[in-house]
Amino acid sequence: MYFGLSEEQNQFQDYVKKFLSDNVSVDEIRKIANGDDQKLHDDIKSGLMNLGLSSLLIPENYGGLGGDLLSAVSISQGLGTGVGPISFAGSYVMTPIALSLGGNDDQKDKYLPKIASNEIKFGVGLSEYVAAREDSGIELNKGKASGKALFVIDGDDADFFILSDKGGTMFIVDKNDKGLEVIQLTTVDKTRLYLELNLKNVKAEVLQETENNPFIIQKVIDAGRIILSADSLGASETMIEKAVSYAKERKQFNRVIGSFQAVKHMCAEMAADLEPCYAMLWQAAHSFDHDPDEARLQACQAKSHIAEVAKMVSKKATEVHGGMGFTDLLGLHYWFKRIGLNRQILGGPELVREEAAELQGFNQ
Amino acid sequence: MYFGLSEEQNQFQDYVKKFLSDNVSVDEIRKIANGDDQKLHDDIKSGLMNLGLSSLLIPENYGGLGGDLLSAVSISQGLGTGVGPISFAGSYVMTPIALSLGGNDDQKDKYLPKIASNEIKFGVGLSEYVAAREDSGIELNKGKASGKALFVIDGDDADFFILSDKGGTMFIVDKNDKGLEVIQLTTVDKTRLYLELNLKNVKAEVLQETENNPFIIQKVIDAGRIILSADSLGASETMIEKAVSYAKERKQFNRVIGSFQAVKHMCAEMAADLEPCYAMLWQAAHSFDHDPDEARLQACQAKSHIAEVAKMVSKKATEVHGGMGFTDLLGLHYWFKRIGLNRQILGGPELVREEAAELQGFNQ
Amino acid sequence: MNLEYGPEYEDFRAEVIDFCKEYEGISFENTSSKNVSRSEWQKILIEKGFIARAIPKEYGGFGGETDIIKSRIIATEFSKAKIPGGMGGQGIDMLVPTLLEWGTEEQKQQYIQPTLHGEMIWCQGYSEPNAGSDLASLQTKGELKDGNWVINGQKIWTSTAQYSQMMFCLVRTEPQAPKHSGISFILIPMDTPGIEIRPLVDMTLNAGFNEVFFTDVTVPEGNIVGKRGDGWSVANSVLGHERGSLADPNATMNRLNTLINMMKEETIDGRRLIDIPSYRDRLMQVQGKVMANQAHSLRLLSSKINPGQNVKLGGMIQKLVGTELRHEMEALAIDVLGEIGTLYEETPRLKENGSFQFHYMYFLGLIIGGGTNQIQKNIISERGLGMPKEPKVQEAS
Amino acid sequence: MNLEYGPEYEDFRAEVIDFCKEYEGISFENTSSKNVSRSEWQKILIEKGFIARAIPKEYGGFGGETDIIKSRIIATEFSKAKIPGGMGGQGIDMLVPTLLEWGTEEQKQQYIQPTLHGEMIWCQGYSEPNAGSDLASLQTKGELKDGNWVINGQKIWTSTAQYSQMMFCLVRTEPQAPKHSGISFILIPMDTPGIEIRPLVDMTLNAGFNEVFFTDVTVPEGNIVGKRGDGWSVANSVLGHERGSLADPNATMNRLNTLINMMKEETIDGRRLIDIPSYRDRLMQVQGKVMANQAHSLRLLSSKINPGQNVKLGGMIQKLVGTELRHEMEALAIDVLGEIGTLYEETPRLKENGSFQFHYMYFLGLIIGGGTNQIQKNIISERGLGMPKEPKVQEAS
Repeated sequence: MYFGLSEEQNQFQDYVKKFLSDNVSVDEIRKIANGDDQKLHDDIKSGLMNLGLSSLLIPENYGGLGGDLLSAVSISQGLGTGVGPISFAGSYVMTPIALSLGGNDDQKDKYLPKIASNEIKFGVGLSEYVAAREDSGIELNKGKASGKALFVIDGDDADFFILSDKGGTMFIVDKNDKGLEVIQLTTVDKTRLYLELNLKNVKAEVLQETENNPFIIQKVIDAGRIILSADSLGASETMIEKAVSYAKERKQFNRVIGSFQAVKHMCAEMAADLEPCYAMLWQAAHSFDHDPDEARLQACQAKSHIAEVAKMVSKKATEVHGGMGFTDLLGLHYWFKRIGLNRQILGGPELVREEAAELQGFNQ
Repeated sequence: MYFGLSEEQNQFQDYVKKFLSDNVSVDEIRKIANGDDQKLHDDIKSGLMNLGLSSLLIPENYGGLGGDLLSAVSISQGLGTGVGPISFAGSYVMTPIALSLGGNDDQKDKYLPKIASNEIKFGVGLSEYVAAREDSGIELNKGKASGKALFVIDGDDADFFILSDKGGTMFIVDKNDKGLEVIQLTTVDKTRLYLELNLKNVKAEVLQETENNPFIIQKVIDAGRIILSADSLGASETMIEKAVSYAKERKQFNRVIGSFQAVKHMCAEMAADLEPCYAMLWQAAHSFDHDPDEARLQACQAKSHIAEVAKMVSKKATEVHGGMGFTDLLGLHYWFKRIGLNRQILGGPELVREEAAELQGFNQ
Repeated sequence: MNLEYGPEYEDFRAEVIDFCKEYEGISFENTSSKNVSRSEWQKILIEKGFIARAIPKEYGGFGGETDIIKSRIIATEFSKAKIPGGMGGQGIDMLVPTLLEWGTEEQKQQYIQPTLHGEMIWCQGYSEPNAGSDLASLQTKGELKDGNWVINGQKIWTSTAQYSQMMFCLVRTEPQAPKHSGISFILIPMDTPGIEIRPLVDMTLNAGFNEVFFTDVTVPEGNIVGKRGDGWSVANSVLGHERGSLADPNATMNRLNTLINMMKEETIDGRRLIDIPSYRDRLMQVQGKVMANQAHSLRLLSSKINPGQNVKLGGMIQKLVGTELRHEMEALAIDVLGEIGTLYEETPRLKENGSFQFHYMYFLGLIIGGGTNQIQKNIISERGLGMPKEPKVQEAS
Repeated sequence: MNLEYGPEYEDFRAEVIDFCKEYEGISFENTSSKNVSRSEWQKILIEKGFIARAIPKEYGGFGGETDIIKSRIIATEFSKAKIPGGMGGQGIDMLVPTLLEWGTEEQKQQYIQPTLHGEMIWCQGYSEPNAGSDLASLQTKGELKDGNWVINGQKIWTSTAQYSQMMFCLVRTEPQAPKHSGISFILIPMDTPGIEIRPLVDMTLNAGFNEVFFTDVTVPEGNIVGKRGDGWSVANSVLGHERGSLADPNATMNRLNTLINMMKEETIDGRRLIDIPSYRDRLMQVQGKVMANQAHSLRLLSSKINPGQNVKLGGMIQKLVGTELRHEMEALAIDVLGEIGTLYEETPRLKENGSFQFHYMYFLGLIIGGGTNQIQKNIISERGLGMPKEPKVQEAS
């Protein structure tokens, strides 16, 4: 019996952390966030891709590593610690799972190897299936898709997008389809790009297994929620570390502020609330891989609970930094904002809690 | 412009506080709670009644003081500070308001003067109108009432009860009616008595103005909620005072514990959250007296918000007392439990918040 | 309890309403036909006694008495009629009262009137990178040489430094003295050579603050307010005048209404946000807190005009409670908007100009700034509840 | 990640299941046909190695090795089959491991076996009215006179004092030494003259604790465990063995299920409580925390059996998080029951025997007891996060 990340998973995570700490300091993050240095961003992306992120969840017979979701969680935690400015949850987790479970053999042959080899890239827009806001939502009609996908994740450099209609039928559209308008959104989190898509009779390549089978889209969403939670967990871990080390250095009133009980207790509260989140998250991923009956509830609860804890951490860690936490000088806000984004994507806490209740038959 | 209790109201409150601090120490509370000394309890009751509690809200032309709800709030705050073991919200606030607004002239003549002079006493059971639990609820049929009233307040020594049917028609029943079974309940709060009533064809004297006019029962409930909130506010005030003074005396690690930042901040948080509750409560009472359009929302919000703050105070103040707070030795738990009771009576926070939302047309 | 101001104030209100009618549509924009300069407008308001009410006539004020109810009536009616109020800023709100208390006659003559008229803008030089919560440990150094103060060091969190003609600044002039008694309060023209201003970007991505660096900045000896080493007392009298506006209850109520309207308009799967019970319950919780704070501000107002009504503790909690409440409220707005709540700056689909995200962060800044809420809790427990101070420690271990 | 225990443990599980079948229906009640005494049952369990597993045979134990997974399997299967487990209590859980580490051969011989067999019950004498969080400041005095310890003073929070044959007690024997090194660990028969036990009623109205007063209580010199002045170290090794059971995650999960079932049965205006969205959302929040803690306890178990898996910080937070969570959960149960949630003791309409109110208060006691959660936060920040200790203060001002 062993409950935790495997040695291999820890190692993989360490590679990611090391790459980020060696190559992506706050200065680099700031340049990327400001859009000041596209080359830098491209270099970082390819450096991270060289670690094998794109092939991790692609089955071995399609040229991938055939990893499981827990492995992806270990990577996502690592990316979160350094607010890695790269696509992951959508392009390299939700997409391979969607294609593996929902695609036919032709589709798998066509896309999976090229994702693994990083020749093509997917963005993912399933927000409307979770909770359609404003005028969003897509209708499929005779192989053509029309409507709006409001919040597409991992859309930078995407060649294709995976979207869904209201019933959960997922399909692929080509970025170059002339009926497709791609609108760039700006959020508080500039480490990752988010898009709106406007579709007018765009050719939709349906993932056949997903027709009349919402189980698959839910599985894809479960995976996305778990991976986003891992990202917030990693970001929270870093925020606590930064707060603790700042508190050990910064002096006021002839004392390091970390010797004040108020500061110590804020740090203790952060640590106490975050610590059980690791196990919660790993268990959710493990269930996703091995115990599907439990997975969806665990994914919802991990998404909600970790979002709440991470929000608290992002606030308290900033407070511990005092005025410095509020400035751009230390760049702490990149973690704060990343946590803020992950919280809302694929369902904020109230929405996923209600889904958790529904799963258990609690609301009639 | 003057926002606050008047000099007269403060004085009245001080009389109550002084009576309680002079006559009702924790030892007396304990005896009363344990039911060990009926005479003591009777003496305290009559001492408090001598201050004029029973006549406060009775109109002057019926032999009362013609006071307003804000005056009653000032008394209730005072009773809360010393967990005064006496009926108030039901017998001397809700009842006179119910009779004044809902009774016909005969009924007012019959009951109001005798309440003022303390010859008769009413218990009040409107819980079913707010939220009927289990098999409770009363049906009126040709002047006869049948059913159950689950949680009647101020029922000790009551000669009559004011109850209501599901539509909000209020009526009086006589304690001696042979169809009426009176069942004593035991709650955590032993400073006041709560009853269940079981009615089988009991003669019901309807308060005529309340038929087809739920405005009146709502007004009575508003008043009850405001008065119960005042009681919790007073109890919270005392819990903070006790915590602060305990923290100034108790030493651990060669320091008074009140010099530890963790303890200081707990006290500061209690004070910061409680302080605005005074104004909120007084404003709700003032609106009840002078600005009926605002009163119901303010009563709901005061009930909910003060309940939440008082709950937090009851926990933190106990924690500041350490192990002593958990024992019966200091009797701190009488305040803790009184706050616990007031929270639930006439609607817990979630229920009254939902009512507040309804009032504003927020839930369709 | 009496929420009426009384007939004499209702007369005053009528006067204010007339004034508002007279100046309806007034604007500082060049394009407006009712254009007026900021400075002219200040003069008009002073003449009516609507601002600078208690400042003596000889220094450019109205020469009357402070009247907090009149101020409130003015604020209310101006707001209703959309008439611009008087200027604020650190010169008018903080420096002027300080000079009245501590300044020499010459300083009063020289600075107050142009400041009141909006012709002289001030910034404040207090905090330093290593003197935040512990402000009295500030290290910017002032040496008296040949009848001039020569100042070296660095200030931070200086808002409006770029637009200011003058700074009032805390400088350590007596390095041998205990830390609170070694500080002087010195007035520095911002065009003095040796001053460098660097904008300080914050998490909202605005540069609302600056760092200001001093290299041999030289100002006349007479620019000191109060005596050498009195600076801490001088500055604290200023703090006393600082606006309690960090989390103005009326602004909070307006934001709540914005939030409520948004929740009635926006939808999930066609359902209004306000119809989603878990969101609605959070909204009601926030509303309860807002109502409590609204009422509390009336109680505080009352305590200011009714001698003997003591709400000392109630005044101390305002910053703590108000800033946390606003932060919570903006967070709720973001949450109910979901992904759309994360949008910021120039972008399609943005709601309310991104102000929910802006204020969510900005109020976190206010929770930290102006004495972090941890410091506020120290103050409440020590000064409000009479609890003992943290034992002093000589040197960090 | 591997949640299987492996085949050898599944064999052990089968063995346990067989045992459970054999003893199905066993009971300590005289009325039962399968009656067995507590002490006999202890012996049976020891013989199978189900308890006292790592305690040497010569002291009455099984003489094997600790196996935390086997313990877990036993607990799980016993619980399923409703077979009573071994006895707990401060003798078995705390004193026995201490004696094994610190006791003389004679002490081990004398005390361990009867304790294991349930024939000798122990209570703990640590806390004093003026030594709570600051336990090391305890003042109960022990003087060596004529080969005996003469003990005077008072202990508090002593559970089971009335039923115990023995107490292990911390006593100040070296008043001149620094506070941590002046304490000795002494074993006291509870029938010694001069001991008075007063039940201590707590807010739940139970008397689960006692005060114990010592007046010239005299016990032989040899009743000390460890050396004079070693008591603090001896006691701390005991604390290390204390059960992490203050807020057992399985118990927490069971309570959650009780709460959920109650919310499905009880109604407001005919509507199930669980169908009221604001209650349901709170329930889901609590469920999320429970699930996190369940998973966390598996991670901790894993760290105990997999050398090199370091979950140090994770172990420190258990008490803080677990007690607050239980308190919160019981509070939710009370809230959803409304007025009915306030019922307590013998009364009509009582739900679940009043256990929601009982635990709401009891877990507030546990938040305070055993090192208040404020002390826990000190420990987490200092030992877990490496933050500096509170600077020491000589004397309170």
